[in-house]
Amino acid sequence: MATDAADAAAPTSRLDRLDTRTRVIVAVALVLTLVSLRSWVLLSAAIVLGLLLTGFAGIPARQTLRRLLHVEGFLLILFVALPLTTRLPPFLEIGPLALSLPGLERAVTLALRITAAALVVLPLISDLTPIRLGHALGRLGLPPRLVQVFLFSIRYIELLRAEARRLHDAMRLRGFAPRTNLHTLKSYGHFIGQLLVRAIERAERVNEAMRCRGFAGRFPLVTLERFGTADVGVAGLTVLLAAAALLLDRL
Amino acid sequence: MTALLDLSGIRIRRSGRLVLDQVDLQLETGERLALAGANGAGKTTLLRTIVGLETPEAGEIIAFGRHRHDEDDFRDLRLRVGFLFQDSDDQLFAPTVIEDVAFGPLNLGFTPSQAIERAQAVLTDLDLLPLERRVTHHLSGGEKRLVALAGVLAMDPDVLLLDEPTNALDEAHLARLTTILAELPVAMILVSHDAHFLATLSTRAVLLENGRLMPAVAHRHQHRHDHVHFHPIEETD
Amino acid sequence: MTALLDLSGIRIRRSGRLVLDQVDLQLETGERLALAGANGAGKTTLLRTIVGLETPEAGEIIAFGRHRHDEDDFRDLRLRVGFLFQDSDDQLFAPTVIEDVAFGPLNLGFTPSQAIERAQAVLTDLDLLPLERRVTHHLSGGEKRLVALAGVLAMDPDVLLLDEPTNALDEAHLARLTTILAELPVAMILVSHDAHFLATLSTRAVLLENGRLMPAVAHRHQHRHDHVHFHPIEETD
Amino acid sequence: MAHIPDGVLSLPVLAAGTLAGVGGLALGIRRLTDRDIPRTALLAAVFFIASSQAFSLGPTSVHLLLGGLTGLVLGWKAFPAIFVGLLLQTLLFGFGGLTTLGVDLVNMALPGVLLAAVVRPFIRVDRPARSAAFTGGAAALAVVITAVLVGVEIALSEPAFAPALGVMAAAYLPLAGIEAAVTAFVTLYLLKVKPEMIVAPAVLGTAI
Ligand SMILES: Nc1ncnc2c1ncn2[C@@H]1O[C@H](COP(=O)(O)OP(=O)(O)OP(=O)(O)O)[C@@H](O)[C@H]1O
Ligand SMILES: Nc1ncnc2c1ncn2[C@@H]1O[C@H](COP(=O)(O)OP(=O)(O)OP(=O)(O)O)[C@@H](O)[C@H]1O
Ligand SMILES: [Mg+2]
Ligand SMILES: [Mg+2]
Repeated sequence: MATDAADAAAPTSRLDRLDTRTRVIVAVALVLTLVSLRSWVLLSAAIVLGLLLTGFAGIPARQTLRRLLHVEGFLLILFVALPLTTRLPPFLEIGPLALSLPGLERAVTLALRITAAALVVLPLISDLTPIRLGHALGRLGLPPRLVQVFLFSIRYIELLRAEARRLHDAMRLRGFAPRTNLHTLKSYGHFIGQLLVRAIERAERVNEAMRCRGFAGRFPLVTLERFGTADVGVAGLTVLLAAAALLLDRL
Repeated sequence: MTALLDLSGIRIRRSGRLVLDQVDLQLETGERLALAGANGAGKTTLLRTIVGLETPEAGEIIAFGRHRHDEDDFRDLRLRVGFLFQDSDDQLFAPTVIEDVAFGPLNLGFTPSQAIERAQAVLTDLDLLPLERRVTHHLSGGEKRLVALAGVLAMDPDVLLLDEPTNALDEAHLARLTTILAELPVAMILVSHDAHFLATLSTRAVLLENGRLMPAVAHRHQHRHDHVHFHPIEETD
Repeated sequence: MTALLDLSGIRIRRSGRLVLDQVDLQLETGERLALAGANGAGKTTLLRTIVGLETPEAGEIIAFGRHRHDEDDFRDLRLRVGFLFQDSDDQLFAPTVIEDVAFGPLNLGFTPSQAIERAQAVLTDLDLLPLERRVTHHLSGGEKRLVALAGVLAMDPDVLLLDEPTNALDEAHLARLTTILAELPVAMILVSHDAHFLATLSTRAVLLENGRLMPAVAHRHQHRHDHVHFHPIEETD
Repeated sequence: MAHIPDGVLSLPVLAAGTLAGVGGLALGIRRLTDRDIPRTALLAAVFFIASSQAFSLGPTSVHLLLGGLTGLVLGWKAFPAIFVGLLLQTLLFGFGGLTTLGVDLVNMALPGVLLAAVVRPFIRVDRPARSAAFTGGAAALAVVITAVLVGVEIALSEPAFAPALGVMAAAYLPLAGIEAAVTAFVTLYLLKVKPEMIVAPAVLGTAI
């Protein structure tokens, strides 16, 4: 009965056969490998691998694109500023701006690396539901209290959104429209404060109601997942890939 | 004289289910309309539609002689229609009673001191002035209900929508609320499961059933009936 | 035969104010005790104390023959005492109705399929089976109330604490609830502002006033009174 | 912008950050009792929702970090709360990275926790204006320190970036202003309604 609205809505991926723990650990291992790579060829190969994996997992292209856009957004500021401002030898000078070749080179490396990392991580974890991840974290040995906080906060997100919606309705009904004045700022302050207080009290009462129905403070972490042959295979493959990539990179 | 509110052919679906179907509703000046209906009939949904919190699939809303379609229209409408929520906790959000009641007038463009003055006037009318400095969050259920009503009345609305105003009120508070509402010269729609409260106040009634709204009458069975109070045993005769 | 619940000398302070002072309360097998009192009198606080959600400054709680002090004692107690909260939104937290009702049985150690079966049986009893797959936070106010009650009854409690169970219920559901409760062979404490509901069901009454609990009787004024229903106009004679 | 994606930081920086993050988490979890779980989880949810709701500010859009507020309400327990919030963001939105979780956690939790500890003794129910000024200032400073931490970490990983970081840090200043205002008003609200949420118990005792 560990189902959840979020769980029910989750698409199933072909990677579902793997234990969630394997997926998390493989993702971390692959990213750590990528961070150590400098060769553009290897990084490009990793991007191709990531794309293949994304295809295999059946992740819609739109989702992939959205994810990449977000990551590259981070890069954009650096990318614009970097080749222009770095103190490395200049490559091209336009007035006060000096475009430097090594700067550009590093920026490209970084772009490749970030893209590859995003593409590798996406198929491995993006379709995991929060509840599943919570259970996997518990089985990976994270402290039970931390796992409890994680599982509870998933439930509270919807609760909080509903409270926020109702409060916002109430404000609109009394003619509130945001403007740039003190009344607006103050109203938002009250809104957030009220939301916090209400939500905390609500959360505590929900927790009490659960305890009143025999809840002993622990979600049973039942799962049907097993660490099976597929997991051993994938883990082995990951180690081989990482070792090979690191070796080739040093050549 | 046209109706204050005129809804026609309203159809609303909520999470896929048809809740209101072909609903027509008029509210005239000075009317106190009882809106009856079973649990889940769609009474709250209908009130929310009037102030533009729900978007109908079909139908027309005319209020104060103007068609209302988009958020801008409804923003204007909400300045003249006061809505008391089914749950007062959803409605009160300023830290103190006086700030909460003054919130509406501030949105109407009153200066802070005018808004406070207006709020105090309303609190005085409702006999709530002693609560002025209290923290809204620490009021009892009945007090919250009355303060929420004050917040709505402070905007001097032309129409009141009251969603189960009697919920959780004890007998003394209930009597007080009934008196206040009976004296207000404002058109209103009353939702309540307390048939007696509705019959006492309303000038006309409609019943919501199977997504349809139909005219209704309060059907009174005149019969012997007990009126029950609880008294400590010592006090009993 | 000892009392199921036996509270003595309970004193509770909430945010500094003394809410309950020297409260004694017994509940015997088969009793249906009405707990009356004005808004803010401390009725909810008293029920919360019984299940260990409030910690008294002074006093003793004995339940089912055992002293109850710490969280462990109360955890055990809560498996036998069902508490219907005043606000159903606090009580419903599983995504769908059936999951919510099955939550208690699961905590009692039922297997998932037994729990579902038990939940369905209770929903059938309350005539709520059509709601089974609905999302709990999309229910109407009255529907939420009934589903919350189903969740409590699914645990097959020995004692029921019902905090304003009639709130937001329409007349049909109110009648149904009254019948169900009248037939349940379980001791219960009933809080409600509906004096009539209390008088109909209860076998004994107490009144909470100024932090003190005193025995009370339902005082009935026999007088002519209307019983009001709303009917569509077509159906009226 | 405070979320660093996978692949930017070098291994030594990642290792140091992760270690510090785990340390903070351990401290926070040690203080986490059964009763604290709902409150902590709720602030994790607040943190998550605040950061998923970007509002536009001039040409760019920003979202609140709420590090200062979280630190005020939770103290060291802000670490588990923010960790959970970050984990959910990675999972549901793809904000930030998986390997950078520890670093991001330190960036967002540490300034708030430390500054809150500094200003908490000055928060008093009977001095609302002063208290709000302190918490607002702490919130703004927490944002700036977060920005500086992000900058230093990137510069250590990729020295070539160092000069670009001034530009980035400047982008945080408006956000610092907004966080200060919001935190100050929330402080005023909480002092009136539920002071025990942000006032040190000893101070509360003397003030009431
Ligand atoms: N937020 C929501 N999302 C989806 N469906 C909803 C939502 N709220 C209510 N509903 C559904 O819409 C229908 C009408 O609900 P509404 O709240 O309008 O009823 P009501 O007449 O006010 O009932 P009550 O007397 O119990 O308050 C119900 O079937 C309910 O399940
Ligand atoms: N969470 C809280 N924190 C502090 N004080 C509270 C809290 N809840 C209630 N109180 C106070 O405790 C007193 C008793 O409240 P309680 O909710 O027990 O009353 P009640 O008899 O159930 O009233 P009602 O009929 O309105 O539900 C009230 O004065 C109230 O202001
Ligand atoms: Mg309703
Ligand atoms: Mg109560």
